[in-house]
Amino acid sequence: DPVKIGMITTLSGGGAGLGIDTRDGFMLAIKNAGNKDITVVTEDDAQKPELAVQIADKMIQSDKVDILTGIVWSNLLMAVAPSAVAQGKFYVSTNAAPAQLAGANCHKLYFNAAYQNDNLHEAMGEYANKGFKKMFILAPNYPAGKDSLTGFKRYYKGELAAEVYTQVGQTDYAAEIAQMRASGADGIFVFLPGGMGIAFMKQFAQSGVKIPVMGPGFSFSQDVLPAIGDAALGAKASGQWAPDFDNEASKKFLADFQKEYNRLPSIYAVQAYDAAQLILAAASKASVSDADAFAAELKKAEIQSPRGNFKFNTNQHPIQDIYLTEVIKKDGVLTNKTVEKIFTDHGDAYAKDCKL
Amino acid sequence: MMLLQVENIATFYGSSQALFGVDFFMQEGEAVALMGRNGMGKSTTIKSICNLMPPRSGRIVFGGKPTDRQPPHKVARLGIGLVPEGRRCFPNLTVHENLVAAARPGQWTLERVNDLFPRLKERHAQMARSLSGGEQQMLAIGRALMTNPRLLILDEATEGLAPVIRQDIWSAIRRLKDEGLSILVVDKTLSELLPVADRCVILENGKSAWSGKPADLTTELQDRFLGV
Amino acid sequence: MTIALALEQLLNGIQLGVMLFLMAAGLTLIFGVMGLINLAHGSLYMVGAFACAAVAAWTGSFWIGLVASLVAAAAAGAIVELAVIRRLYDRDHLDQVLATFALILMFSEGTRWLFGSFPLYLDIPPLLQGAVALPGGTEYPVYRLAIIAAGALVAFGLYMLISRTRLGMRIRAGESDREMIGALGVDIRTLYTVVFALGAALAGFAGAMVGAIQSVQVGMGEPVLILAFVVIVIGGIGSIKGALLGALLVGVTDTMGRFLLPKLMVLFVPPAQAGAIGGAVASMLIYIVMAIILAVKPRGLFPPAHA
Amino acid sequence: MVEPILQISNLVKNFGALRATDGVTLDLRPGEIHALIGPNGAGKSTLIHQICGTLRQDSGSIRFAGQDVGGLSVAERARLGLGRTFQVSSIAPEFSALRNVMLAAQAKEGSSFRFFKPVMRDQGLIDKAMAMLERVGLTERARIPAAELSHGERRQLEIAMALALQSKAFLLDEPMAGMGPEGSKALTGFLDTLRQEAPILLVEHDMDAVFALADRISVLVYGRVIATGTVDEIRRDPTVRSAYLGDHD
Amino acid sequence: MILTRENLINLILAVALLAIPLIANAAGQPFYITLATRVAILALAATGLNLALGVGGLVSFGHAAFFGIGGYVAGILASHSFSGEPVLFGLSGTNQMWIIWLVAMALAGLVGLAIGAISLRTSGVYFIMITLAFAQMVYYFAVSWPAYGGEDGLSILVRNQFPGVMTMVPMNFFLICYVILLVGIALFAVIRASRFGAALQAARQNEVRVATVGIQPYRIRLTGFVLSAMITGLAGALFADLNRFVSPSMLSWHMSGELIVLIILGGTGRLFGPLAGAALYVAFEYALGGITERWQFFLGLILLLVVLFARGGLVGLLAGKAKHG
Ligand SMILES: Nc1ncnc2c1ncn2[C@@H]1O[C@H](COP(=O)(O)OP(=O)(O)OP(=O)(O)O)[C@@H](O)[C@H]1O
Ligand SMILES: Nc1ncnc2c1ncn2[C@@H]1O[C@H](COP(=O)(O)OP(=O)(O)OP(=O)(O)O)[C@@H](O)[C@H]1O
Ligand SMILES: [Mg+2]
Ligand SMILES: [Mg+2]
Repeated sequence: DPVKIGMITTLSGGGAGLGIDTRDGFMLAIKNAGNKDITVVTEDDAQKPELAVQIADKMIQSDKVDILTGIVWSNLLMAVAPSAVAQGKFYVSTNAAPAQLAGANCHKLYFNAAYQNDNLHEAMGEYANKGFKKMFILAPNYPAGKDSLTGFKRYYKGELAAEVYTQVGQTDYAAEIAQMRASGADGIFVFLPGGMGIAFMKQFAQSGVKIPVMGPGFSFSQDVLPAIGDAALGAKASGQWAPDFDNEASKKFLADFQKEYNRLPSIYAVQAYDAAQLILAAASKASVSDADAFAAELKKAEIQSPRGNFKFNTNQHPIQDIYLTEVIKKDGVLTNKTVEKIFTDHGDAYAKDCKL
Repeated sequence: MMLLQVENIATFYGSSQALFGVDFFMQEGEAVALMGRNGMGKSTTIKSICNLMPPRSGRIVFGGKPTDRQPPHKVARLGIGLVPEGRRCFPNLTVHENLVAAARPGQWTLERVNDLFPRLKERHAQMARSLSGGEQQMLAIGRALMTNPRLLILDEATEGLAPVIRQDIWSAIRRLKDEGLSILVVDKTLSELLPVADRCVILENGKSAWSGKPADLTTELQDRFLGV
Repeated sequence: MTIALALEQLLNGIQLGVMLFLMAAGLTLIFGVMGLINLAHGSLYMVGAFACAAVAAWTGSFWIGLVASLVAAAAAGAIVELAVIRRLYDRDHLDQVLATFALILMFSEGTRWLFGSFPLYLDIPPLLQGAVALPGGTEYPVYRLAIIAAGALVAFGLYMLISRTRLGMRIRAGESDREMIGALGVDIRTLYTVVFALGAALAGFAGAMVGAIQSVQVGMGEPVLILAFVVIVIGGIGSIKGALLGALLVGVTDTMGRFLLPKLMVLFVPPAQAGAIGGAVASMLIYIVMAIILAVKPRGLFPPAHA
Repeated sequence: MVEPILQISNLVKNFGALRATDGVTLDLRPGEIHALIGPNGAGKSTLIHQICGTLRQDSGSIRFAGQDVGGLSVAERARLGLGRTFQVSSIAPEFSALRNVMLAAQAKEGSSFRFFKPVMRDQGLIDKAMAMLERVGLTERARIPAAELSHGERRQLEIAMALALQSKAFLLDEPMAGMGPEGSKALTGFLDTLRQEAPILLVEHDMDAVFALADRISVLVYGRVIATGTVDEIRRDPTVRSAYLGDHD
Repeated sequence: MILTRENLINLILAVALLAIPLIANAAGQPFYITLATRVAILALAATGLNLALGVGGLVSFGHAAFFGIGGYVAGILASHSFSGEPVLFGLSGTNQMWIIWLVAMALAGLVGLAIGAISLRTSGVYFIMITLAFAQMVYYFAVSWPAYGGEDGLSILVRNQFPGVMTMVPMNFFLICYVILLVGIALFAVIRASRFGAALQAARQNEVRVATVGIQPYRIRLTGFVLSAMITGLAGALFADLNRFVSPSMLSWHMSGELIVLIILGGTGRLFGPLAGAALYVAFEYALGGITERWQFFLGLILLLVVLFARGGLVGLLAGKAKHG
């Protein structure tokens, strides 16, 4: 049966890199499948919630899509997803995964193919237990930032040197770096997405402070690594995937992506690739017009993910393995190397509140 | 030698016409009084000469060169120094800076202007905005002289000036004229204006209505065109 | 909290202030002197950073990149002035807001068109790498000291240009009465193109200098733009001195607020929330300071004599 | 002696080192035109600014209509009945001449906080304003935007606005400036009748007008009143002749 | 009313805004109803700003604050009504639109009073920037205040209710917004033509003159600013109900900028300028977004061409110079 997918993602402005990787990863899977029944319409949300809402309305009302996907940012997702699922449309998230939609407010038609926002931070908390006695943790002062530090603290058992919240969009971190220097911490965990992370890492490298830095995977993902440069070398991060994964699906994905787009994919591309695979898998078994059947097929999640093990939890968020990665330089290119597995079959803390 | 020819110009403010055919000339070294009642187009004529308000038809030739299609600063550089209605000193500059900003090389220098108007020297560091009206008028004249013009145009030369100062200004104008500077002047006080002028041009309703020697400007004509 | 840390933070505040000043300098020049609200100033900052990053990557030299940033931003500024801004001097601020708002959209999207969507790499030149020991024992990045020096130079140069040279006088004269300065034979149009290009070059310079320790990406100019506006308004529009002191005030307030407020909040709220609430207040702090200053001194701290 | 309507005592205003008004004492009595003359920069406009409140005096007092107004705002003084014109015309340029005068008439009536009735349907207000325009001879130009009026016409408009305020006293800063001989003559005649309505403090450099109109003249030099007297007294005063009049007449 | 060219254009605009969703409804294209609703709401917000900016010359770069406050009032009251927890001092939330509107206007007006009281001491560019600063304060407050979603925003699960109307039906909600817009525009017209309006306009043209006829410009402006904030606040509440979502992005300086853009695009100070501007802007955004990924570039280009070559905005272009009586 035909399936119409509406992809709303960020294709212009400062955050466009993430959206473009999302779109490209998604389309790669669609193209590989060669399924004529699947159509995708894509539009740019310019990282503005109001615009995302408008596009969602249009896709639902005019284009009559069955499934929405592609949003990168939590705040845009919160603007679109609850009302979309309330109107009987599926939403399959390729990245944003706010806690609000993972617990009591989970929904039969809402799936998240990426993770739950807290996962990667939890993994770093777990990792920090080995060998770090006093951590300095830092995140921007907004919900995702607070979730991040909460996630970290959920697993980290050591002492906290300080817990600092910075301004959203802050570009200068001298004041925080001075505090790090003075804090006596033996490790630093930062959650600073996008440009904030780039600025922080560059400034940290110049500061002469020599404390190991760690963070969630996307702080050192392929979209930002080239911009940070050598300042990122040695940084530890947690992730569900890295380009050196040694499984067939990952190798194929990597090769296909590089062939198609002539660059290294980031984790956003992988997540979107999997989201597309999930939809394709479900569509081959059930008709999207039968929401219950389609949801059931989606939930079975029979795909070959580059990430390896992948299945859905009761709250329709992933259960997956999470690894420790390290930034290295290989053939002159900065990339992530897998070091060890931190969690096996990790779910999230909110699933127990979900009544699905 | 012919210095300025204004040939049948028509000038508009947007869609409303202010000049309907102004026509006169000036010889080098002449002092011409431009006269007329309120709102007859004196200031507009002056703005047209400086190309601040370019005429829509007709022609203006200064020093043998037509001024149409020239930006105002090019026209000014042909040798026109303007003392505008309302003075328009640069309020945010000091007296000194007002003069220096306008300066172009020539016989008029800061010293000579200061000699002409000692009051300006006293106030050289004061912001022009806080000058009294008379001081501003002196500054506006001094500033125009600093550009070393061939033609000095004064719109309302002595408006708002005390009688003593007015005499100073008129004697300064007379001195400038004696040095050979051409002068086009508008003023309300006929008793002071006419003795300085070589010739008068009278505007009525945006048209040249009369021109001739001051001596020929009879009381009857004065009554008719100027309402004296 | 040690004295050394407090001093280091003070230095950080000053340094942030100087960084803001680099950005604000060009803005206050254009804004104060030409009476033009240029929202696209942040875009010129971005142009500078991208030009520097691209050329530095190509030639391998930050310094050539820095020169390129000046050239590119000045050229962009001159083009913008000739094509757009020139028609706006006689209009009210509103039209300027709209036109330069439109320019932001075009610059951002145009830059992405040229350079792609991912942040660019730009690193500090080897000469200015690393940190030096300060008296008191802490280390401080050399590059940040270099920024302070650059800011001081720019401040001095601009001040001299505007207040002491005939060019400066004519520019200021044109600000109050463009028609009149033209009637005195000064080619104010060309003059303004030059000033705009100069302001743009300053923005480009700031973009390149600051870009080396931040993220060179589309949209990077916007947060700084707002801060730069805050700076020049606090300082008094059109005043170079005001911009410098305003920038230092904003820099120090912001840094100290971020540093001290969370500690202060511990006295009032549970420690778990102190960080977040302190951070929240800190992010509003400079705006609060600005509102207080303008409420007391509506024309900023150092209104230029003419405003 | 009648009680003065405006009484200024010992007014001082400094601009930095410059003392622009230096202990000025002056009054304005009902029915009179009191002319204030003096060289350029003597402090006449500064004095007017202080009386109407756009500048605050450094010391001294201003009593108007039996009340100390030294601490009131410009608008409050205007509502008490201080009407003024400016040395450089000050009008609302986009409004027509009529609407400019209507603004003054509306202010006189009190409330500007009426949000519903359209002013241009307010025939009472329009009639009042037209009457004022007629008195200054601007009837023909009533619907022209003020920006398009010539210099002289704007001066007339300013006077019409002051009239519409039905002020108890007028402060006129060089109303003749920019008027042609004809306009000056007309205005002189007009002010002559106006003094019956309210006394006038007249700053003017047009000596013909001053001598024709003034009941009393005060001469301000360097911020000080150096002489006060009738037209004849002032004309004959040798210091006034040298400081101000020159060889006028 | 005389049928001048401008009045004719206004009439056409008003009818077109009503006709488009009616046709779309008949043609089974409900999305265009949503789009028209968006136009109506943005036009209302801009009409509010137009009172301060177009009539009073108060270029507020912070009206997003009022827009967002209106939005948050709708969101917060609705969420409390849903959860049953009291908002403050035992007052409960509500999902009744008209109560929400009143509260939104009252709160926006109060905040407008506070912001205006301080900002109006300044003028010109300082005013532009201080209003921006206040809006930024509100913005950062909303971003970092956790109770109502912070940066993630706040969803309104079910659109609020209006007695006797099924608000979930797009056409009904459009009609509500359309009527409010017309009332807002009418109010704008009445105020502009009133004595107060005359004083406000005069204060824009010549502040000293207004003071010397005995009117306090500060009070006039403050009143104008508060009225303006209230109208924009009301629009914010409607906007939240349209999207069934509020977030700090309603409070961002981009939003303030967009409101200004709408006004200039349509024609500053013009009665129907905001509507013309909003219609044009939304149409551009929608049409260009469908054509190219680089749509922001072309949107910028079009805006630029409008400022440079269509002085007086769309209405000015079609109707000629404004008359001021
Ligand atoms: N900016 C303007 N816009 C429209 N019309 C104007 C403008 N300035 C002047 N006018 C009109 O042009 C005509 C001529 O005005 P102009 O100022 O040249 O007269 P004038 O002879 O200088 O008068 P005055 O002696 O009062 O200065 C007048 O009718 C006036 O109303
Ligand atoms: N704001 C100010 N700052 C400094 N000096 C000022 C200021 N305002 C006025 N002055 C000075 O005060 C003196 C008096 O000025 P004022 O304008 O009162 O003179 P006036 O008597 O009205 O002269 P005129 O007849 O020329 O208009 C002048 O020397 C002037 O330069
Ligand atoms: Mg004139
Ligand atoms: Mg005076």
